[in-house]
Amino acid sequence: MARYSAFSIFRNALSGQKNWQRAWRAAEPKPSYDVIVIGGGGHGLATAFYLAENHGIRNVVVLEKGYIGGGNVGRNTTVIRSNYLLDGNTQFYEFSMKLWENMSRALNFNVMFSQRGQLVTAHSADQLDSFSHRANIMRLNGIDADILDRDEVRRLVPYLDFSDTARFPIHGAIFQGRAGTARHDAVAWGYARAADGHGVDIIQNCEVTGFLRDGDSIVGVETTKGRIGAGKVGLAVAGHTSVLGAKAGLELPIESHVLQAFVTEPLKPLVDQVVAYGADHFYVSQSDKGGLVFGGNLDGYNSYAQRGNLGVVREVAEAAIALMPCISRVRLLRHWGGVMDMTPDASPIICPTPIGGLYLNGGWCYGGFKATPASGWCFAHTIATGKPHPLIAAYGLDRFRTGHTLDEAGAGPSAWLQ
Amino acid sequence: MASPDFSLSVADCPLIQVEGWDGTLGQFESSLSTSLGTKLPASVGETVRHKGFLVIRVAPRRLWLALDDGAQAPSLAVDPDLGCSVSLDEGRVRFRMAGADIARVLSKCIAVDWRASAAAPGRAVLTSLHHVPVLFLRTGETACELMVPRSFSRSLSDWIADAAK
Amino acid sequence: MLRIECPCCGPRDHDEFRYGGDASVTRPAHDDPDPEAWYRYVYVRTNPAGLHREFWQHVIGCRQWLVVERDTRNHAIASVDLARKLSARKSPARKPPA
Amino acid sequence: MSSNHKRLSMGGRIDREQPVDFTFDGRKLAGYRGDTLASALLANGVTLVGRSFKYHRPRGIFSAGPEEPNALVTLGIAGRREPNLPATTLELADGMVAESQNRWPSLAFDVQSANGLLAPFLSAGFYYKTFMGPTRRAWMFYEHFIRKAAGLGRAGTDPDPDRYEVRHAFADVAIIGGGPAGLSAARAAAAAGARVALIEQDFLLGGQLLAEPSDSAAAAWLRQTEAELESSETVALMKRTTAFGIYDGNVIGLVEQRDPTNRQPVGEARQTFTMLRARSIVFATGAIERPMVFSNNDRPGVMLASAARTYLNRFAVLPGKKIIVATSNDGAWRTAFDLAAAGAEVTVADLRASLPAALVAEAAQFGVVVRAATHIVDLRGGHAVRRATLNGPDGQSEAACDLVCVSGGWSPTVHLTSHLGIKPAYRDDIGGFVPGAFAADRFGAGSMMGAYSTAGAIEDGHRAGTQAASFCGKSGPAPTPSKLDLGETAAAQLREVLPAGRGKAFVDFQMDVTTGDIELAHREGYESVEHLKRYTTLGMGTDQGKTSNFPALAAMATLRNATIPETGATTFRPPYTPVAIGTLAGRAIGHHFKPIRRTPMHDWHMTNGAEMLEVGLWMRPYFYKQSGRDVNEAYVAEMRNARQAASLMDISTLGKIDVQGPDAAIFLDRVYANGFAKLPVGRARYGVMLRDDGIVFDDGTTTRLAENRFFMTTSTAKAADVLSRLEFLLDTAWPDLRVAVTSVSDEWAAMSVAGPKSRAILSAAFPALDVSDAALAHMGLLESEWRGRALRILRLSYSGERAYEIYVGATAGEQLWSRLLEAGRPFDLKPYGVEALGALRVEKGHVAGPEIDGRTTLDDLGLGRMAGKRTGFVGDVLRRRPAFQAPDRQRLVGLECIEEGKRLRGGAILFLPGEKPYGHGRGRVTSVTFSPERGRYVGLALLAGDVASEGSEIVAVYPMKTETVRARIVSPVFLDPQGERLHG
Ligand SMILES: Cc1cc2nc3c(=O)[nH]c(=O)nc-3n(C[C@H](O)[C@H](O)[C@H](O)COP(=O)(O)OP(=O)(O)OC[C@H]3O[C@@H](n4cnc5c(N)ncnc54)[C@H](O)[C@@H]3O)c2cc1C
Ligand SMILES: NC(=O)c1ccc[n+]([C@@H]2O[C@H](COP(=O)([O-])OP(=O)(O)OC[C@H]3O[C@@H](n4cnc5c(N)ncnc54)[C@H](O)[C@@H]3O)[C@@H](O)[C@H]2O)c1
Ligand SMILES: Cc1cc2nc3c(=O)[nH]c(=O)nc-3n(C[C@H](O)[C@H](O)[C@H](O)COP(=O)(O)O)c2cc1C
Ligand SMILES: [Zn+2]
Repeated sequence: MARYSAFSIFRNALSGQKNWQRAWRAAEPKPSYDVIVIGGGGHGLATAFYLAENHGIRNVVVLEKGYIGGGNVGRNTTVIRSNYLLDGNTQFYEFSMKLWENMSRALNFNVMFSQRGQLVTAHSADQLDSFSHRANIMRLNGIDADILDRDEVRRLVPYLDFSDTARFPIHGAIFQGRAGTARHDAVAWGYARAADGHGVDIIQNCEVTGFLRDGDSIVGVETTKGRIGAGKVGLAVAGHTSVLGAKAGLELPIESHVLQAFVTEPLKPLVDQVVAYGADHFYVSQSDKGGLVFGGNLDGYNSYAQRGNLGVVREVAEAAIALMPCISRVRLLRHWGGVMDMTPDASPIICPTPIGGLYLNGGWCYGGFKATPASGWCFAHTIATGKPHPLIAAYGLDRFRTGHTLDEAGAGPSAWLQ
Repeated sequence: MASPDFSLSVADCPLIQVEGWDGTLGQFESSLSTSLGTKLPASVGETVRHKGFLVIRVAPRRLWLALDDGAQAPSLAVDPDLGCSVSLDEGRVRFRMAGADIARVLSKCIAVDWRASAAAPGRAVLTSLHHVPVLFLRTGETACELMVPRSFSRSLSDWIADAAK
Repeated sequence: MLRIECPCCGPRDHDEFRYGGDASVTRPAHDDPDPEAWYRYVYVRTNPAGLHREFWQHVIGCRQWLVVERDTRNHAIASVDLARKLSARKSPARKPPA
Repeated sequence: MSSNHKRLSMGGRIDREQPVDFTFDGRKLAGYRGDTLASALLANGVTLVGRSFKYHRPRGIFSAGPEEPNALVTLGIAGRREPNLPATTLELADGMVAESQNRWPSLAFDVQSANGLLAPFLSAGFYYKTFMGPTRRAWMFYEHFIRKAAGLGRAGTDPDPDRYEVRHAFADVAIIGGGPAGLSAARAAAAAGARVALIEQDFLLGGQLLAEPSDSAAAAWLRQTEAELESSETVALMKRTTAFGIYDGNVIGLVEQRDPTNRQPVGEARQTFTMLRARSIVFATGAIERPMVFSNNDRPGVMLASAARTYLNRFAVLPGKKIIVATSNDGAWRTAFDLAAAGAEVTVADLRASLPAALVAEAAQFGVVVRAATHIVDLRGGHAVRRATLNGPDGQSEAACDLVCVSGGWSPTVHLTSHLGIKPAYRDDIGGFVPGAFAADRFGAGSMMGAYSTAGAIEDGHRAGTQAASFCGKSGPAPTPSKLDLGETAAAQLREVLPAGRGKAFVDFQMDVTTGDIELAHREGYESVEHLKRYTTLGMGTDQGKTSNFPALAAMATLRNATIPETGATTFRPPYTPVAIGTLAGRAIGHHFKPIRRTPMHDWHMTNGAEMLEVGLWMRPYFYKQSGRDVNEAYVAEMRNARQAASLMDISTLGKIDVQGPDAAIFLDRVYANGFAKLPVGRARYGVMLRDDGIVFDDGTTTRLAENRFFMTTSTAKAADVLSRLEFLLDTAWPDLRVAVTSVSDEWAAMSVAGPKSRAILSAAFPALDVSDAALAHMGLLESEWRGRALRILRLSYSGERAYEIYVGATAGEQLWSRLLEAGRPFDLKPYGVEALGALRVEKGHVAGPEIDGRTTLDDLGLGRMAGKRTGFVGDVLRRRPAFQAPDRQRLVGLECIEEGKRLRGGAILFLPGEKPYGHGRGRVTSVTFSPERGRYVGLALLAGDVASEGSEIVAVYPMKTETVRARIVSPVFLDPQGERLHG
């Protein structure tokens, strides 16, 4: 695999761009692999990469039913942060943050990880207290966090609504300076290219439609491109975990819900940080192309349709203006939806399963983009060793039975409430 | 109000709610009908006007008796084995609206089709005004009422006044 | 906007309703002590890509809980019924008081 | 040069009586009413209108509609600036101020056009391959400059001075598109008796017919049909209205342009957002012409053939004198003939080797030069085209020109139908995508279905309109179909991208994507159209690739040696054209963002110095300014007064639920963790509800008013959730229980009088009532009337003091409040706010929101004994799960600062003395207050059950303020553990 660099760009420019190679090979499925990873999203591709990179397991294939990166990794609002509260989450997401900080260089692919900082506004003394609780936990776990007062918020993001007519006046904010965004597609492509460089096959337009069994164990998959055998199978299909889980015989505490995302026309730099509204559902950042990328609440009903409805569009627009009045004249260019696995505690599930040979990585809800590298890293470890990586010890499937749930929001088991 | 063709006035809204139990609804309704001296609206959204009050069916087993201004509440004895009643005299406010502009103003407030038969004069519609549950009562060709929760009433009358601009 | 045709009130935008999730799960009897039954009721979901029976309450309306059959792939609604009507079938009818 | 020198003296649909002044880049220009900004610019000879996104190439006007990729301008000034508007869609109006974009210092001389020189290095996706070093944070440095260079147009940071309106609307049949198909559909549907909404984004109806000469048969048909529809009672003609999105349930998002000029007085609605709910929809959105791809095809002076015809016939502008019409189909020949008739020198270069004889003959009549089997390979000219290189049967040749009209065929406008996830289907016969199968309530008509002739479109529209009406049960007599035949023939399609010259050949003009970029994407494996799009940014601009998508996928198909359906198309998403976010929000902004809930005593609080606090949507007094300089001083004074005299609090925000029925007691017994069946009539009890998963849901007191009737209160925050949950249980789980639950939250004004003097105050305020302890014991109820309103007095205490909750009909709330204060004056009765209330309950060890955080169980909160050995209530089984029984489970404790001057803070993390403060600690402080009683800070905390016991020391660490405070673990009841004050 030829390295990417300023020099390679220069050389290729002089030769009329004719000498670039494919970022990943157009592979055809082999009869069997050591590991099959189902799902060519961020998590699946990262898993394949780390299987090869960290564990030397290279006879690996990633099967993707559409085009890689076409799932949630390619349709999320790209916010990366590690401001989690609960033991089990805090360390995992911070580990992920550290991997992000080195990702472009590790993959030799610029994923444009931009640590522009993220702030969430607080609208009452109580809310600021609960943010302080979170910030305290972060600091005590070696993670950067700050609490800003109203004036400090104003200095940082002067265009928010600091007027007397603000329905929910801003009291302050929690801020994480190392948080930021990344170029979502590049994450999928970068992992794909790096995994391919280690010999991993990436097969697109190949839907897994069933599982091959030997007794109680899974020994391969049926696909739209035929049967493929495997030593182990890892499931990383984001919003479709239930659909495949059912085929494998897994009973899961998951509902698929739709979350919408929005982008405006491209503008000159306006929003420097990731800004989230603490009084309602709205958060925004600006992409390198100039579009304001924003989102809000779930649509709130089970859906596999990858699109949402007008109710949430309106609510998000209202909240956007409540926080950021100047966005009123900015025009919405496109809005779309993603299908996410919602779990009863809004925390992920990564673990070996009761079914031999089958490993599960799902339930990422609305927050799994930031987890991509750590998820791949830990899932690869889990598949390679058969044992959960210590960082994902809390993400087992049995936690719902035992009560060891990790419910950051305290919303309880109704996915649509989170 | 800015529009000469639209007026809004606010009044108290005395109401009595009666509700029957599942399974014995027929008995409940016939005894209620007897004690009120009027037939009852058959389905949700229908209303029946009787001396000094309007009976509105707001749910399959639930009726509201909305009293006219100054009218005496009918004496009601609900058999507890058949149902119950609760007075909702204080919790709502009645907006009376009228004028040629009414359909235009309301279209900015509630998702009710002014021209639909479900909103014809004499019909009631439970719906949402700026996320707040309200009861829309069509009272005439260019007139209607909204019964709104008291705690939201000022916000909502502001909202309507603004829509009438 | 989903348009849900409330059996009482007619077709309404879904933001007049409160979602209540999967209606195909069976709630154990109130005094059922079996943790497994409660675990399954609270957590296990088939989450089908296809027809889904689900609860919605017409909360800004007649306040009735409804059971809606809806295709999660395209949001097409196949049927709407009062939850009470369906659940009453399962529980014994009450005799009218003498 | 004189203004409007390109304007013809006659014809068009402009009003020459109404001149309109506007400026472009500060230049004063004039046009006419009926112009768009684009047509007026062309009339004034302005051809250079903007600069492209990446290479800053000069660009002109390419189209005559919303598909415009090039001519983007910023409109308006100051707070009313709006960037990226296509000049082709802007209705010209007096005083319009337009500016070109993406150029500095001027449009004609732009520094960054030097990017063109770097072009070889700026190939698609180059940034993925570099900017990765030398350090880890290097990207942050490069990104700064990349972001500055990116972005089209600049948004203001001031609030928007304009208003927007949101409206609900209903129709039987919504018809989207006011071209011949839509008009004919509207006519048919209306005649059948349906209520019709006809939606057209343009300010004129007619669609492609507007490109026909204004004195033609087409124009006459249009006038006649429009008049017919205008006179119909059941047709709503919605012009200047774009259907931007189709959602489930046939809900259509519409935006009406109310103020195209950005100049109407502030306060008027600039745009209206209509949510149209239609029973059926007819899509008649037409088709968009495709460009041709050749070197330098982006130069100002290259224009879609249909656009040139529109400028000529609709706007009476002759956009060129020496014109090449490059086409693959018959349609563009009409443009050639009309331009020639208007006096231009025209050459038609048609790709096809054999040309229809009739057209060739007609061309001869118009003096149009015809070159078969010929296409353009290159263009020259900087700010305007000058010469074209043509490639024909006889090899290459050069031709001078000042306008190049292009037509690569047409693409049906399937954007809206795609919004619902209906994949477009490829039709080989028309070489384009049409919508996939429709549901029964949706119909397509006209060129969006591939019916490319006017006669066909009208016929198709008639059919669709009739069917749509009939779907709604309206099948009145259909009118005789109206007819108009303009003799068009089907448009042949250009399906491949032809070899071009050496310069860049653009596919996506706005995003500066060239054929070279597509080749590169293919070479690097980004060969799915979705990868192509994302790697090159093709189709991602403000025009969403309306003109570029098809040529791009055709190019990719060729490279992959695949068919067009195999290659596939990218997904269209709403909005069809960009929509201002303000429009979507409408009036729900500022103080209208969320409705405010006010208690009956709201006005009293406002006029009596209350500092208010939002709780949910409620406004509650936070503290009263007369109590102290700031909240900290005020709350301590207010709580002292409650402990020493008496204080009055507005508690109207509590959720209140009337629970009635023969089975009410059984019901409450099941929903509360503690029992209610045995509660005597006239008594109140504190209750806790769990969620099904065993976590605490809510708490409150419930009073038995009668055998079959209870009065339940809930927390302010959970009121709606609790009611809905109760209804859920009754409707779905226990329909056999005869119970009715009704919210009575707004019925009652509620206030609490707390403090040792509270009984005396009550006696003074209600001289006729017996409020003695014998008549009204702790947890007792007294029902009566006050000034004709129902009155309920409950003797309950949240603060630990003797206290009463008084409920009175909401309309008398403020009167009673004032009456109590008056009666209480001799006893020092003073109002207090939420902060003091919180402090009082902390001192008394009552849990609230910070402890009931959705993760705690009854046992965690020290309330396990309430449930005792009961079973059969909601949440009972799952609350016994192993995790909830673990010894290190965090449980409620009290903390008391060891050092008097130190301050405990909510959110502090607890560690054992000597333990390294790292990680998640042993627990956390949930609520704190300064305790006047104890003379120091006290607090409630959740602390691991296995680490320390009452009396031992703990350390509260608060890194955000680098504070470490020593505290002692004590009982959470800091005050009066025996509860003597309740009776004091
Ligand atoms: C609108 C939106 C906004 C979000 N915003 C954020 C955010 O700001 N920050 C954040 O951290 N997270 C965010 N998320 C969540 C995040 O995007 C996801 O959690 C994460 O991308 C999921 O992991 P993934 O990348 O592996 O999933 P995906 O990219 O969805 O990968 C799963 C893949 O599996 C494939 N697949 C499914 N079924 C099969 C099959 N049968 N056979 C083969 N392949 C199959 C799919 O096609 C898909 O490509 C957001 C999500 C959405 C929808
Ligand atoms: N010259 C050719 O080869 C050729 C090819 C195709 C079509 N045509 C001509 O086009 C006409 C076809 O008639 P038609 O009615 O199908 O199409 P049309 O293009 O005449 O009308 C479509 C109308 O829909 C409107 N529209 C599109 N999307 C909209 C939206 N989202 N919201 C609101 N309005 C929207 C457009 O502004 C336009 O007025 C015929 O006259 C035909 O001759 C000619
Ligand atoms: C962070 C981010 C930025 C985006 N920016 C743009 C944009 O500038 N223009 C655009 O057309 N789409 C943009 N998109 C949306 C994509 O076009 C596309 O809608 C999204 O990836 C979902 O795919 P789908 O619409 O094909 O289903 C963006 C998406 C993301 C996640
Ligand atoms: Zn209803």
